[in-house]
Amino acid sequence: MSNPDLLYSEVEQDLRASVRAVLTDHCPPSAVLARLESDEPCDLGVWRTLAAELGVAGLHVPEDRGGHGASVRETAVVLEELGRSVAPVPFLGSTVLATTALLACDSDLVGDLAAGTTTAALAIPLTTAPGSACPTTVSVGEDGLLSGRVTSVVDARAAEFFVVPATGPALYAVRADAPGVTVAEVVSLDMTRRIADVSLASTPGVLLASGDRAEAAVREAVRVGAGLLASEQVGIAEWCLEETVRYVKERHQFGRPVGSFQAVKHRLADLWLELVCARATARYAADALACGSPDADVAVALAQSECAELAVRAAEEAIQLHGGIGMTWEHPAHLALKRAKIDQLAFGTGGEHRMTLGHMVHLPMDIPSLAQT
Amino acid sequence: MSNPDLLYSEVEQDLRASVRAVLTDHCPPSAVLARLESDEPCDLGVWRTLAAELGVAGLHVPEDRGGHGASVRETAVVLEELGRSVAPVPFLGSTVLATTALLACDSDLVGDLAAGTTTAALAIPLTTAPGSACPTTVSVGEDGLLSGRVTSVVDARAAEFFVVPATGPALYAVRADAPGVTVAEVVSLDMTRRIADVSLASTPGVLLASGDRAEAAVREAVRVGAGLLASEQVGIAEWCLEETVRYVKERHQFGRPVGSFQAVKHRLADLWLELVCARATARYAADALACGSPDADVAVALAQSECAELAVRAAEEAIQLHGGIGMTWEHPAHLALKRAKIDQLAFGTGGEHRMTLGHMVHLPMDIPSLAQT
Amino acid sequence: MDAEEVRGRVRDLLAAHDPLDTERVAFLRARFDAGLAWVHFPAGLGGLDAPRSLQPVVDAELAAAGAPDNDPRRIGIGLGMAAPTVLAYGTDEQKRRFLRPLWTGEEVWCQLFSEPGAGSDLAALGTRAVRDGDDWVVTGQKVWTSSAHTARWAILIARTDPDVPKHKGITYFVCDMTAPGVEVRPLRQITGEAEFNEVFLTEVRIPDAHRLGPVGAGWQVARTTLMNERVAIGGTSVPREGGMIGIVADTWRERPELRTPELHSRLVKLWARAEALRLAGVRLRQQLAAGDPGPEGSGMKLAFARLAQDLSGFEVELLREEGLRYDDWTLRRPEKVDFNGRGAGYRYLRAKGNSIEGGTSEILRNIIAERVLGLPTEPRTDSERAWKDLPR
Amino acid sequence: MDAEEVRGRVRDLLAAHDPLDTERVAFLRARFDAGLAWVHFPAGLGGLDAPRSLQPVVDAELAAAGAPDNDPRRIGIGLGMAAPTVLAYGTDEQKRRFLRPLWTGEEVWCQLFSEPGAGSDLAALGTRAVRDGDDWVVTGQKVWTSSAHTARWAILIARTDPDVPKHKGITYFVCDMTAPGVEVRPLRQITGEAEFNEVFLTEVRIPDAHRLGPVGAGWQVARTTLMNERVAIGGTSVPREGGMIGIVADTWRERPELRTPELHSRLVKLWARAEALRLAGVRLRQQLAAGDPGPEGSGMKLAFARLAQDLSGFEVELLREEGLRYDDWTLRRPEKVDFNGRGAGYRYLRAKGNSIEGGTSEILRNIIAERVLGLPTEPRTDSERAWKDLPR
Repeated sequence: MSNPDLLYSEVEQDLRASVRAVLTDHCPPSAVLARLESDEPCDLGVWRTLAAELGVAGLHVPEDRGGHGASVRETAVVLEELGRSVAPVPFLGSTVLATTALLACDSDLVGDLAAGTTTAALAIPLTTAPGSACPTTVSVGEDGLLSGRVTSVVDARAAEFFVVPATGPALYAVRADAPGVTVAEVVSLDMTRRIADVSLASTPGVLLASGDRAEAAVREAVRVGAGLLASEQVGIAEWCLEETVRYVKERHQFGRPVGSFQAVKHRLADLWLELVCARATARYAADALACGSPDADVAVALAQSECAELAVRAAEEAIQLHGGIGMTWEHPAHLALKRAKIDQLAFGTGGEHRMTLGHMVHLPMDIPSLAQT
Repeated sequence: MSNPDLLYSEVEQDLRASVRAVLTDHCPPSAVLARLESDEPCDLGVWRTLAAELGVAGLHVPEDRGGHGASVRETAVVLEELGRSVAPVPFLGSTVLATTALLACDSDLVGDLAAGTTTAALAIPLTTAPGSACPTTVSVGEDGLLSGRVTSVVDARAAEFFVVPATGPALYAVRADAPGVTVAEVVSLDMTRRIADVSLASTPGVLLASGDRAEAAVREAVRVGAGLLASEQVGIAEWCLEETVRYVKERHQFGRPVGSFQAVKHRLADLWLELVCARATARYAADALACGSPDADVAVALAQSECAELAVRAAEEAIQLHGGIGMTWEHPAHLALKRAKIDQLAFGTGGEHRMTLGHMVHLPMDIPSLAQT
Repeated sequence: MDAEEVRGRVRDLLAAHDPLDTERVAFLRARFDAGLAWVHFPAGLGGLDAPRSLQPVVDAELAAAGAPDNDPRRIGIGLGMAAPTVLAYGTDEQKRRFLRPLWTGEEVWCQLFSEPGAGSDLAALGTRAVRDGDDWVVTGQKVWTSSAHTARWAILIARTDPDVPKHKGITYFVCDMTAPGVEVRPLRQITGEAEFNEVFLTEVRIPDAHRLGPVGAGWQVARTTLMNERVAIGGTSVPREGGMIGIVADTWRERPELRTPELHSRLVKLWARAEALRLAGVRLRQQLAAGDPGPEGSGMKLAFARLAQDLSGFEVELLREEGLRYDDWTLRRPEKVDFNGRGAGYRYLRAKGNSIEGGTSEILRNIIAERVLGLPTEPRTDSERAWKDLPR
Repeated sequence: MDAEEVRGRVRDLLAAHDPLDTERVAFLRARFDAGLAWVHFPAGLGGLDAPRSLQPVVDAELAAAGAPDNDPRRIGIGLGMAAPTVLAYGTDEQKRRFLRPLWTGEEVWCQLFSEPGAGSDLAALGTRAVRDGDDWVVTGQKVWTSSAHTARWAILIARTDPDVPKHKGITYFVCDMTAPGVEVRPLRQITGEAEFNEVFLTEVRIPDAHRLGPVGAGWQVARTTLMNERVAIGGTSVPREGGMIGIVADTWRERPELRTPELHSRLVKLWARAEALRLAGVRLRQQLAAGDPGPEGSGMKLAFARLAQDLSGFEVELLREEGLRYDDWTLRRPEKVDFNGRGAGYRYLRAKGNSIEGGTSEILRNIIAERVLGLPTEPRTDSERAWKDLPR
């Protein structure tokens, strides 16, 4: 907390440039739009390039475990770029959630994920918030087989295996092609990051951790997920602001650029300023998680509080200031809106994070005057 | 609720015109400003004209009790005008609060108040909210004398007698010049409507009502106070909007009227629209109170929810859009700001009223997820 | 003409054409011919030259008798926009030809006004109409056209003179949607639906007899159309919790597990705003009824859009995990918007259009600022220059 | 020049002038003469032509030795605005005359820029300066002048040519506040205090030798002054809860009886905004330290003003009955603003000025939109016309 580094390092800037170049070339809005209603939710070609060639899947994995020995700061920078492009790749489910959980239980499976040769998903609802109880809708039978159902698992369709919290508590690895596994895709609000309901019926799994260790692994994955998602939200907001600025500079109405109208200018200036503040919180969260700061829980809750709603607001302003064109399916603005809206729900809403934040910074919610009523 | 009359009748419009004419002539901003630091908080000359000549003090008092037999709808119209001018007259304390309480306990004292020949104050803190427990900081001794202290009593300095809730519960009339009465004026944020702490020490009083009847009288006074204050808040907001529109039409910067800048125009348009909605709620509250509608409690809470914050916002926008001149003591904008801000606190804040409202319209606040923590 | 006389006409109509025995269109034609379509229209054109306030009397009597109506929501553009314009500017021949099938619903109308480059600044439109003998030859692209795929006729504005300032070189036409060169393509929206269409006009020939109003006077004619559009908005009365707030409030009541204190504060605030806006609408209608419309109407659409957006955004948040889902992305072509029959995600996305369609909220704020508050206009650079010289 | 060399100079100064033994002004003069006032200034003018980054070294060493400082908050306008401008545009004679007593605090400076008719549009100012022999004769009214009643000198801009466009007819002067014709009146604010003054100038004679920069170049000179004003803002580092949020959070913690669920939601939101803004400030200073200032600084004042206003408004609401009261309406003339030493009502009222003084929030939004986002300027009507012909 005393001396956080809130800047982007040169290495991080280089990483950003590489990721952006790949996404610009291979994942333009037209490609994302074309995939929306296809049966292949993820763009595995782009994912291979990012994960295997650029190595983004192993940034925060130590070198001796098959990764690049960087930190979640770098992972956060990748998320900013993924937020800008809403690229349909399983980064959140596999690299952020499953990898973090596996790292926390010292599993060897992390190596393949870090190399980008395998993808996994953490079988929890995407809306699970940091600090909430470990989901245990999957139970272990007397025969040691797993049964149960987990709803709203992100990036489930692309996963070759699942990291599954189960009663015990315990954490299992389950192959997606194991007997009894069903992955039922639901109609997602954000078709660039789909969710699915995962069911297990007497399915064999490999025990990864049990007891407190299993719980701690899931908790850490959710905390890192929430903290880093703020960077994706910053990326979304940044793209919305840039695109809108570009559009209102070009679009003429009443004989002048729409962006020369003062009300439009002031709204965009306000949005820019909110983005400046939100970015500082997202960087702070990434840095605090990377350093294992004692303030990391506060940093995560703060970042979600500020970034979740900003991304939604930025996308809503983008739609409005694009006028009719922003309401069309062909224009990518709605991709940002839908991503921003589901990100607002992911890992707890801004309001839920503020509730946690208030508790952590000693702003108690207990209301004596209500106790009487 | 089925058929509220939300318009201003012709009689009400005539009343408004008369009150506005008196206030324009006798109570311009310069006069209000000059009185701010004087030792005479109320302008008794203006008050006599309004109360005795125009009869505003007896509008909602039945004719057989010395009033004009109109209703609180008309009283609300007077409050709109008093909000516009922030005239320092004891209308709220005497005509709204004390008169309503006396009407509810059938006291003969109401006649003098209605005639405008006497003024009174209801000895409760101005921040008492509808539905809250009847304040009982004054106790009745075995000798029947009253002792205790009531803070933040509005219009106390001008009062010739007080209507005092006491333990029992009971309601007493106490002459301001009775033995043991001290009226200690405090430094008020709004110097046009000052408050004072009223202390009684073995003071004689006349019993007005006791038991449920006493409580009901105070409750009704607070409810009517809250409901009608919304009209004052509408008046404040209306004045702020009008003055600001006038100013930005005249004030030139960059070779054009400030009011031709789109950001300014849009903000004022938004404010106007909020005023349109707030006015509907204030009229609804006045009408519901006048008719004894079963929806009156909802109407009052709704009106306070919408009008309290609007008046503050309108005054804040007025200050900002007046630029430096609005920050000066000589300009009346700060009078509106201070009145709006204390009105926000009077009879409960908007937030408190929304809490009540949620309860009344069956939007429960009990949160099962919190019960566990 | 008073209410009693009008009731007499209704009785005569019902006597001659028993609604239970008469084919729907035949009944509607008879009703039109009896002057009971819109009583304030001229005799012979569906009306009786009677006060507009007598129309509800007719509607109520006919509804009570089980008579069919003309499904007004399906033909809203014809009824609300085309008809008053044809009446105000049409020739006798045009009025006779168009109004009857318009009103009976036999001919659906659409509106060809907006263009990709002319949205808020409608008068900047670039669709060209060039005179050729007795015809005009029209080429250009229109957008945001609802009902284009079912419409027989369109009201169309096009540029007939690019060498004069933009408001002065526009002419107003009735366009036959079945004419060669008219191509309609569905325009898909962010909801997945295609409520609207793009309409491409390629050398479409419109006879000069289908021109409405003088050459070059199209902007004034269009103002009549648009004024009638605005009047139509916000005119309906709803009970408390009658709108989107009712759905959200019910979810709150029925699903305690979704509640948090922060959401409670926000919900009650939204409830209060919804109720305040509803009361403002009640007050507006009371003003209208008292013959003193006031300027409040200008703001209703703006306030409704903001409320619908805030409410639907709140609803998705309230639902949490369920909010991640959508009901259906299938490309559909609905004839009417139904906010309440779909899921929260649909409401959220569709409500974004409320502040764009039919005049953006930015334009509405300009209108309030200038026409209601009397604030000065911005310096204009486009009013006096020839259309062809404007930057775009 | 490196840190070690600078430390040597400090040791020499301290050896020659023991701060515990030397009279305050004498010590400050000696420090100035030793080039340790502002090390990046030229030698002979209080500096050493050294990098600006060495100044903190000097300040720290001297503070450790118990040396007096020049009370920088009391003479902020001189240090922050007048000195850089005199350095950039003054003659050698002017620099020698003004900088030393300015820095030592023997002569206080104030700023005569704003006028009642020229606030945001400062270049529209109307105070006239007419040449008369070796003097200029100045007449006009200035406003929002802090320290005018204690100041010896003022930086002043006045109109020397009304026949050219407004930015071109302005000249920049140093005005003697003790000269005949200068009248200072306290300007009371809504807080009851008079932090500022109105200054009436009636045929005040300013020698041409006190002109800064060429005749007619006053606007460029003033930009130097204003740029330095903006740099000064938002540069200080505060700990978490270091600002107004700390006061409010402590009230919440200490007074449970004031709490409601709605206020809790709002308080935590404000806390998060305050902390986000604080972190944005930390990030900004890290960027500056890394030699890459970025545009973020433009927004800090704007965000701070909004936060201070929201927080102080919240605080009054939180206090309820106590919020009805004010601490003191007495007309006072404070030399510095102290937000935290007064009551909630004072904070609420004083914070209203944060979005007006030193550039309104509206002007700051224009600046962000144009200079940071690159959005186009609005059509201007006032840039090319002679000042005297402008509407006002």
